[in-house]
Amino acid sequence: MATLKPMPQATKISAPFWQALKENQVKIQQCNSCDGWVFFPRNHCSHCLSHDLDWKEVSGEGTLYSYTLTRIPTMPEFADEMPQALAVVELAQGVRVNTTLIDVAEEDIKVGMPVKAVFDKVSKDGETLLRFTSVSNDGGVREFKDPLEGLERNDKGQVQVPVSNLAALYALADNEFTPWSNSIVVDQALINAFAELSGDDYWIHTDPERAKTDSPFKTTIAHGSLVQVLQSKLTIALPFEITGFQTMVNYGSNRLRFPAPVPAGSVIKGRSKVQDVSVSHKGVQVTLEMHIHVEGNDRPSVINDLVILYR
Amino acid sequence: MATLKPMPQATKISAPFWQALKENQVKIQQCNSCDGWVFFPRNHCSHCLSHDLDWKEVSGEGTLYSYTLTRIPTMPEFADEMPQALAVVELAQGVRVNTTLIDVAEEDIKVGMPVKAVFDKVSKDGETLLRFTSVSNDGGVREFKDPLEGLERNDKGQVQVPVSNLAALYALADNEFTPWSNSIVVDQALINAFAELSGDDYWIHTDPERAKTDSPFKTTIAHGSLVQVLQSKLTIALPFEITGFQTMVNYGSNRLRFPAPVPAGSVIKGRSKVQDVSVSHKGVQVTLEMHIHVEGNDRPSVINDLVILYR
Amino acid sequence: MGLAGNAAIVGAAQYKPEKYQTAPQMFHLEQVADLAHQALQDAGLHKDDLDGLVINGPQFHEASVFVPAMAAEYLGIEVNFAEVVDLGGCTAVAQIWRAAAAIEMGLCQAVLCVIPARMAPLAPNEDPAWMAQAMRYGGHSTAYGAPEAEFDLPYGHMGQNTGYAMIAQRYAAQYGYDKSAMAKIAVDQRFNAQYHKDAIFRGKELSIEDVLGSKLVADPLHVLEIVMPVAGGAAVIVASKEVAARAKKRPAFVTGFGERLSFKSPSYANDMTVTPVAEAAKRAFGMAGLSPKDMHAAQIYDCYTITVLLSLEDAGFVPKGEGQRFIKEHNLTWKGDFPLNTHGGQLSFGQAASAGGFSQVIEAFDQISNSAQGRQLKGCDNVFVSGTGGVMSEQGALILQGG
Amino acid sequence: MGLAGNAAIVGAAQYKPEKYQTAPQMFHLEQVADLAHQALQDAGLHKDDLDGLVINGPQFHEASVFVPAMAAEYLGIEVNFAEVVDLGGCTAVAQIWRAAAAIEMGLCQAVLCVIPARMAPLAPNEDPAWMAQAMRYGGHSTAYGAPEAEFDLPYGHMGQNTGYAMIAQRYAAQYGYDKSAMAKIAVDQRFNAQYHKDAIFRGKELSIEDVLGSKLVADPLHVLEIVMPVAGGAAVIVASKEVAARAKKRPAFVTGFGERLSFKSPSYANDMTVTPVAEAAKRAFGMAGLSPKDMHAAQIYDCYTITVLLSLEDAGFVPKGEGQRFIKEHNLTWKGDFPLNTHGGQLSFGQAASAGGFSQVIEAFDQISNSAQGRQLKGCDNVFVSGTGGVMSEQGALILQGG
Repeated sequence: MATLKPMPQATKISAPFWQALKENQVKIQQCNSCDGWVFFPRNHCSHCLSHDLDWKEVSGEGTLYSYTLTRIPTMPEFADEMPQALAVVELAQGVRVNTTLIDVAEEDIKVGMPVKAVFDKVSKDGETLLRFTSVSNDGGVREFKDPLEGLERNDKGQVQVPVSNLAALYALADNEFTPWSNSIVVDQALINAFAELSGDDYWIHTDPERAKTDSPFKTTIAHGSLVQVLQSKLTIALPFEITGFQTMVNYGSNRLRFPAPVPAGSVIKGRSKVQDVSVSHKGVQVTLEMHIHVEGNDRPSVINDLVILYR
Repeated sequence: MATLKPMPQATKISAPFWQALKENQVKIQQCNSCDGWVFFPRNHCSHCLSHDLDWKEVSGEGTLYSYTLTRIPTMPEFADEMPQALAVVELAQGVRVNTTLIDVAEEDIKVGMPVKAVFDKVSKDGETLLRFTSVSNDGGVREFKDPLEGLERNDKGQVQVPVSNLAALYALADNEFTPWSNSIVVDQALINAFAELSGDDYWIHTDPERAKTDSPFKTTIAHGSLVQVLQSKLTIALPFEITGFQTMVNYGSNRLRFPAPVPAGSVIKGRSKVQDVSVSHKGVQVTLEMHIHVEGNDRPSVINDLVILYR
Repeated sequence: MGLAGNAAIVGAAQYKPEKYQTAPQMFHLEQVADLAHQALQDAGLHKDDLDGLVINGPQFHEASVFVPAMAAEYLGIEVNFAEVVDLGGCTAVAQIWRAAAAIEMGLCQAVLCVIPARMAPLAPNEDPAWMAQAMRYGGHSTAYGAPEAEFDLPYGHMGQNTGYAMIAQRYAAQYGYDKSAMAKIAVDQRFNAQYHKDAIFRGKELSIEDVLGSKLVADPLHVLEIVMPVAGGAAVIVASKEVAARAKKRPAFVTGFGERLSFKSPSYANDMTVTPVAEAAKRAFGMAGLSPKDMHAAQIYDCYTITVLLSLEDAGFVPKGEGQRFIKEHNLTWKGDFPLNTHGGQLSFGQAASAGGFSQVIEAFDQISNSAQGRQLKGCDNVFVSGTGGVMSEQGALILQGG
Repeated sequence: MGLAGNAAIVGAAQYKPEKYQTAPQMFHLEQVADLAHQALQDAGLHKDDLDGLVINGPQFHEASVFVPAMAAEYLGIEVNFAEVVDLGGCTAVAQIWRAAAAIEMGLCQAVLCVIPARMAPLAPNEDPAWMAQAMRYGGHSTAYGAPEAEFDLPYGHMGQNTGYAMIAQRYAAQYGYDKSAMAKIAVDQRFNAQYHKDAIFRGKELSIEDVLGSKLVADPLHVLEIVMPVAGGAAVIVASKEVAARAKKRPAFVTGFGERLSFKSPSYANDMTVTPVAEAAKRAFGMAGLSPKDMHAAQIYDCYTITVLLSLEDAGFVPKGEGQRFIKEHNLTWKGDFPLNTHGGQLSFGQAASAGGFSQVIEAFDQISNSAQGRQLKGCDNVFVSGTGGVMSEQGALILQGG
């Protein structure tokens, strides 16, 4: 899932920390040589440089060492959390952690207050950030809230995403393909019609006899651009509809590829996914990655990254 | 023109040097405060830091301070000059210049030999590098040798560029469009045929009555992808043909844009240019930038960067 | 131990702070040569006197590696000391003591310290977007494996503002927080800026109400307590006693210095409210054989008002926790009883990236050499200068004395 | 003037040189901590003894700016001297004397000098192509306005090979050129490498015919006269006399040093055949009160055979123009009468980027501290070490003495 916000990239060294958070545990390293606690994760002890470290589960309790409330977002992507209570928490083991304090009213935030860990699920995949809250609050887990949840649906069942809801827009770019579309047949008659219309009557498309002997495919194949334009006949059930824009412009394609041939008579079907959502002064740009396959072929015959600009 | 080799990018400071070379002159800076000569160009004297510098034409004569013959190219792109005689020349004014020595036999190159400037025209636009040769040689100018010159032509008059001739391939990327193609009419019948074939029968393309009132264009317009595929009917006289490859693959498009509408009944025409040539382990990739315009409209209706891979 | 006081600042040059949008664009090499020229003229020295070079390493436009070699070649000088410094806002102070040390060790007789901080022109085909992209994370590294990329950015911790704000909050919890005292730092400095012809906020006076009424950025810091980044750049010539004797101006001898780097993120400090300048200043005063009360002016690095408060305390000008009272009880302007940042500080003079730290160094030199024009202090012989990089991560101190 | 000889190398660590393809990939921070750990163990010291840090500035993987702060925080140390060096192959030598100077000035008692030079792991979505792209111009800057981009690259001048080749050609024209003498440098060093367990060319002996029969790269340099880049990295601990007294090994005191930077491209040198090490070595010997004939070994930076020839002459081991004769008349191996690069030199030990210069420093320490195992010299008290960056652009010299 694309998110608005910078996400941690675990390394070989830090992976146990992030994995533990996924499992709703706080694990930090302790040195077997000097008993010192180590944070952030390292391959050596930050007290004595020993390499003999073990991961230990800790309670996740600590105190608020300091904090600030951001009145201007540190990045535009954090606008939805405003004001963020950026915090430094000192765990009971003495190490400090940069984090955010959540679910505490501004007037209740006090340096020195006891706090406890909240495992904040920030993606559908369970990626977890370590946040903190007051010990008087409930619960140690904040479940992932799909930004698409609670949005209205139209009569086709598509979730209605206002172009102003950046978090929801980013959530669309989830790398999951739609279900397959309907199937259509690309027969020689269709190929011939396209050859006539476009003017591309190269024998490899139009001469079945010659193709039998001369073509590496041993049969005629459809023009790549024919298969490309047939996407209009493939009904792809996008799970969302973007709303609230002034204009929608089909910007074209960022990438158009024809990785596999479509022999005459093939049955094709398609699916797509949201590849990217980006916001600029031009508006909101959504890139749909459209794949058209010959049925039974894992390799797509058309890859078309369609760019649509909303403003 | 794209070239194989890194080219100098003149700055505000150095521009007079490069401009002088174009005019077959060597100009270097002299300080009015201390009379010192300055090279490479600066905004201050390299002897006394004075800003009072003037550009002076000098003879371009000097001596060979040192040199080496490269037996392995310093970059693959210099393979055609092998062995390069990389040289340092000390001009009569005492400043030294990194350069190449040309047209001197290996055994005749001697540290200390007198040399003189050669203005080497390295592009059609007159971009000039300052090389040196023995004073016993003729001529101070080496004219630009078009890498395409001397190559054979086919019966259509297209220059035959072997895929192995990198310099010639790079020379194709010259940012000049071909002449316009033939013109064709995009009438409602063609639009309707495409609508049926592709399945995209949106009213903006197919319903002239409704378009009159509801469309911002006040008439129906062709599908962008229709205009795109009509490129097959536009005969574009590319001035070259690439030869000597095993396979040619139409890779697809790197960028497909529809910047302007094509109202029904428009006459369209096209042209193209070589946008880029690049070489990788995959082969030689040529990107053709295809533009299709409605006659009379400066803004293209289709921009299609077609990628063709030769190997 | 330390310096004997045989090296001095003898000349300086500094571009007038300007907004990036309107400032001239110059290559960094070009700025280095131009600033060197101006600083040498200020000193009355010649390029050939130079035999040492200290330059900023990172963020040099024309090269990311071999920066000293490229710059020395461009200047046409050969040097016995080729130094880069990578200490953010502490770089200027760090450059000066390194130059003085090289001189006292006998390596050099005159060292150019320089930081270009105007933007370089873009190449004809260069996309300015890369710059915006590079600045997106406020200077935080986004490299794979960088602890700040992995453990700070995902939570919104980035840039400098929030780090300084958290230090201020911790201070407030331990010692109390007097908003108007903090605002007074900015106000008194703004007063000073009215007397410096190059200050970016010259002509714009300021009141405590203005500061406290300005936008809150991150509690408790208001926008008028935070420096404005500007285009600029500066050079300083440090020379031996012998060379100083033939320089035009009264030299400012470097008689003490200290440097301390304690962390990158203040979150990992032993105590967030005890800043590295404590160790740096202690060493500097000890080396010079002087104490804070011997100072005739303090030029204290002021990226934020909180930086000034903590530096005053930790450098020993006032006991811990009493800084705010001290600020209210004293007139901090050049006319007052505790002249602080007499050029306006970076808050009112402008912060030209890491060259901003030179504004404090050069103001100290201006005061000592009697070049401070309308804001000249009387009998200004001893000046304390501090530098601060990162989020009080690395700090330096200088004691400069008229000779 | 200069050093009093009160600081010493007390410990060191160095990764075995390995080909990039097969070497472990580690973050640079991780390497810094690992190398520091090993070097401290070698010295018998503890991390908390460290109060100074000297690190390579450019080409640090996890950050391009605030490198010392990031590294110190990672190590968990606070320092009074936070230094970066940007002198290419001269960086190791330059780090050592800076550390020694900081110690003698009383800033520090133990300084970590470190250069990580293994590759960092790529992020899961990172394209390794950027690295190839970045290396395309052989380290030459391609920035708009960089003189080398504008006046060198278009002609094919790039990287190091051709610059060194042109220096050799000029030398040949002035003093004559004896190919077999030059090859003998590589051959004698290869002999030494057979006795170092970590040398990359251990087990591969070499003859003069092999060298002269190897591929000519740029006249007159053959491929076997040119170093092979490898993955590696090194750390050295420099400490005060007091700390050295409790270290495990015999310390190598830094009694002399010099540094000289003369140009970026040797084309702009006053005289291409008189290299900056001349000034650097003169200062180093003068400071130590010794002369070349007092040295028991010479560890001379050897990116190319020509570098060794010129350094021998310019550092004063042999008069100008007589180096080739000297080489033929002497056995340069550790068994010979003029022990040179007793670890094999970088030519046969391997060049781990700018950490390669540490191989010479560490070999000097190994010989002085009696840790050179099978290649141990007898009574090795005084060692000369040189460092060379760029195309002989910047050079440094150290005199190390057993205490």
